[in-house]
Amino acid sequence: MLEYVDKIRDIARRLLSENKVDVVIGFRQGSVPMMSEPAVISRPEDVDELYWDYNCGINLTNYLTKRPDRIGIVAKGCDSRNIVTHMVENQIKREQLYIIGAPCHGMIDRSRILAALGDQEPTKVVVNDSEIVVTGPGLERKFDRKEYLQNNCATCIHRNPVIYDELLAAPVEEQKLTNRYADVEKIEAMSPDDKWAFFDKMLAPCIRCYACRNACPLCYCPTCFVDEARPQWVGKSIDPTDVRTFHFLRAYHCAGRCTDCGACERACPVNIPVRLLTKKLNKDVEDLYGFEPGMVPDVRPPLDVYRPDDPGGFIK
Amino acid sequence: MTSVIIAKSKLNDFLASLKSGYQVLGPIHQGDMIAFGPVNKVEDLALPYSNTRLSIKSVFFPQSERMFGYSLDKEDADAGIIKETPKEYPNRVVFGLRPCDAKAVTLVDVNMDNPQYQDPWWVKRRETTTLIGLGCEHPCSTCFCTSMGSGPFDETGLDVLLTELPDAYLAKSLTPKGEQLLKQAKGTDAASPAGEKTAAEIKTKAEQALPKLETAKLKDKNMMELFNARFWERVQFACINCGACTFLCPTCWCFDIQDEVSKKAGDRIRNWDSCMFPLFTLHGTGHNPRDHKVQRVRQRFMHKLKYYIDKYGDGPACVGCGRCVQACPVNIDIRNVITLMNEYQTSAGTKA
Amino acid sequence: MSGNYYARRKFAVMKGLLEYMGLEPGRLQFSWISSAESTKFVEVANTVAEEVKALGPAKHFIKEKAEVA
Amino acid sequence: MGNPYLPYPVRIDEIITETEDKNLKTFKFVFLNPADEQAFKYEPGQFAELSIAGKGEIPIGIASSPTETGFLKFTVNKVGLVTSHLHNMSVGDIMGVRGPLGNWYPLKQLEGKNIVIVGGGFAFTTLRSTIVYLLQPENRSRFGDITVIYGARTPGMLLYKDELAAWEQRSDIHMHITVDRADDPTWKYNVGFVPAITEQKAPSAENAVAIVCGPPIMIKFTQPVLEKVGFTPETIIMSLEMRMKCGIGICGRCNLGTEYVCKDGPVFTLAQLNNLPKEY
Repeated sequence: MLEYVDKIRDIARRLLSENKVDVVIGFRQGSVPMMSEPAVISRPEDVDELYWDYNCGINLTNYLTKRPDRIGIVAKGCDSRNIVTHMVENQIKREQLYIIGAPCHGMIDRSRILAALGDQEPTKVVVNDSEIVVTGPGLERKFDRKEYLQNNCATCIHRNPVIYDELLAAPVEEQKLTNRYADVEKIEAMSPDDKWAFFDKMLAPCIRCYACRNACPLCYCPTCFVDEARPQWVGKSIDPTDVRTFHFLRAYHCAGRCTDCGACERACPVNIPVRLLTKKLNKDVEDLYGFEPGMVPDVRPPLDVYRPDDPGGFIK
Repeated sequence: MTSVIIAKSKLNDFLASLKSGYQVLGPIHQGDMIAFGPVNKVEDLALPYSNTRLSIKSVFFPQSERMFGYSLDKEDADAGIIKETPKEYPNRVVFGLRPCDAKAVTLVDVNMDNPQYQDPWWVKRRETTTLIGLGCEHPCSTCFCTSMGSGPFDETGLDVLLTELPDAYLAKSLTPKGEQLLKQAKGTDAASPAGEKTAAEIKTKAEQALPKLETAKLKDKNMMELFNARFWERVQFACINCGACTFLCPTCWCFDIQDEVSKKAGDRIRNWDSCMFPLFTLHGTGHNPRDHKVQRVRQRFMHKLKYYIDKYGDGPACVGCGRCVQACPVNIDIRNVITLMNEYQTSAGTKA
Repeated sequence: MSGNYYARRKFAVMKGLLEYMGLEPGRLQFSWISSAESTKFVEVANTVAEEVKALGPAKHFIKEKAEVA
Repeated sequence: MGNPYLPYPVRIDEIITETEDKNLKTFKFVFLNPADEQAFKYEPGQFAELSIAGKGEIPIGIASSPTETGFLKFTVNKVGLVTSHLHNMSVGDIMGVRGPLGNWYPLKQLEGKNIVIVGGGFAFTTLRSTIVYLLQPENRSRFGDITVIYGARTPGMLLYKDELAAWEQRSDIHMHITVDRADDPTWKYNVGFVPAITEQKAPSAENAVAIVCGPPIMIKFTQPVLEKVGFTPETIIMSLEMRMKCGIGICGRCNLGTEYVCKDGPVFTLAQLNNLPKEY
């Protein structure tokens, strides 16, 4: 995807110098391997700061919420779906945006690669179509790129932007997957006690830093339920019930809206696979209402509408 | 003070003898991460290791801690009276923490244990905990400890410093607490001059391998000019206002106090808090003096790199452990911010 | 009336997530009962009470004293 | 080692509803343990954390004066969780007070000077403490002229009405009470905003300091008036409000640059504030 870099810069330069947009939002090259920094550029002479590689897993739609200006934004498939969601939810207007669509090859999973390296530290990571080449002091390892995609990218079926003004390259071939929910199904098959124990263990490292919530473009409420004091819905300590309540409600607020962009999981500083919660909701919303979030700009989200013949077997 | 050798083959004897007088904590594997946890034998230790994901601070300052308890039962004569929660403070030793973390603890001491007020839980745990540091022969690429007044073999805050030699650890006691621990421990042998020489060489090599960030100019900058600098807008853009940096940071000490009630009794609990959260400074009236992200991001960096220096004539309140550099989801790199601040042109002096 | 339909969707996914997280099936139940259906109300209340009793005391999402240091 | 987070147990001895909107009540507390009162030595301008088991704590300026013994008084505006709960409590109820906290008005250093006190709304509490302290016979002679300008929205919103009336009768204190508007035809004092009345009364800055406490908007417009009549940033003293938790400079949230409002403040001269970030 490195070939996108020059194109992004060219487009950004053109948009800014022709005064088509006020700013361009994209990524700056990371200061450490397998990271990148969201950046906003407002002068044509600064466009060379923009960069693109396999580490642009943060969802840039997060930076659009309620912006008043005209914005050029680089968008992967998932980002573009969140832009749609933002438009549907009145967080941004289509007219304000110039969407630079990035057909995506999938982002690489930094935390899984670091875990695989044990305690060896990579100082350089080069990614090509097939391999991730990791080097560091006394370290040289190669990983199969497809095996080390972010989990959400591995099961992504919308790598191409669903909405854009310009594409950085021809659309990539979408993945044909037989089952994108194997991880969820594995949990669904457990007994209630095993499920409870599984999530107890999964959530134990949580430090309530809210990186998962804050990395999510869907989480833009002026006051989040965890911050409400009157009434206080959930305690603020790391008591396991409070931690679980937070994660349950955070996920539930994303129901019918989540594009599985993976920003939450990528942001977590203690490697909690928080997507296992949102993905269950995605699966149910797909099964029950045939809905995939962020695909069409003028369709209300599934929990904001109903059909009289919706499945209702669970109601006595 | 004194130095002894602990042969790697005798490390189990050493740890076993510590266990008779102390609870022993050390870096252990916890899922994908390395964290401080109970250690019974060498095999429990995650050695070799770079650093723990979370810093040492929770050993003295748990993320959530019960401060007080009370009854709310009207029948109870003590209803409504807030009382100290009894706690135990066993003697503990932390084996193998990194010197930057120990240095950080001394920076937090300035806040928690000052001439006017002493945080009783912090002070008690500090008194009853002995710190055996493990020098860093191979610092990470994100480490910049020597730039921040610490170093891979910094002795500040440690009671004992270990240097790993090919088949042994050279253990140097640095305080009476450390001296006593080494005296009572088993598995130690007299240090040889050759061992000490090797250790000194390892130290120099590690120090030289670390990058050097310039920080000398921070203390002479004008605080208000730095505060008003335009670069904060650029620094803050990517920030998502999560608390990852502050919670992983060994020198971030902010906390919140909450009352929690269960049936007819309750607890007053303190929890780590973060200057990244809007709620941190929100007034009851709805007014928020740090309403904007840029104000919160600036507060974090200014506190560590300017306010602390100006207030205490010490610091900065950063030890260069690099945790925030590694964990920030959006790659805001404190090293870049330090350079921006250090290079910013202001008129001299902190006061106008 | 339409509120019931909206709620049905919200409850459907909420129930799914709660049970996925380990809440025992049967602990959380929904029913549509109009103000005129007093008999149904009694029946449902009795059934739910029996089923929940059979499950025993709730142990999930119940916070007693905070489990902290 | 005392635990600085642990409140002293107190009993609510009296509750006075101060204002017509009933949002301001004065609570008089008596220490359960007499020794605690000895430990609680305070100066006008300091505050304390009012501590309610099950609800939390709230920092409130001490409205009583150290010259009044046997009790503490706090006037509390009903805004949040803790203050709302406090407003529903009754005489005889047990709660906690933690303090005294923060610095104070530097009255000892101001001996021999004329004192101008400017207050607005419910921020008059520590100013009441100050006035009671200054008027105490053995203290009064140590200070020059005392001028008070105090305003509220309406006559019914003034705090400590009986005391204000009593002070009005005295010759050793110049009272200028004002209200933004008065529908009451018997209102016999000033009508107008505090900055306007300050300008009109033009207290002399000669050998004087001004102690200003009130809502931000009042401070914003009073400050230039005071400067116009000759007060300097060094002779304008203010008290700040901030969100606080620990009250002892440890929990980290109430700083303005290097200064913790709870420990290094809440009292600052304007000169000090001019060199600090305006994050209040």
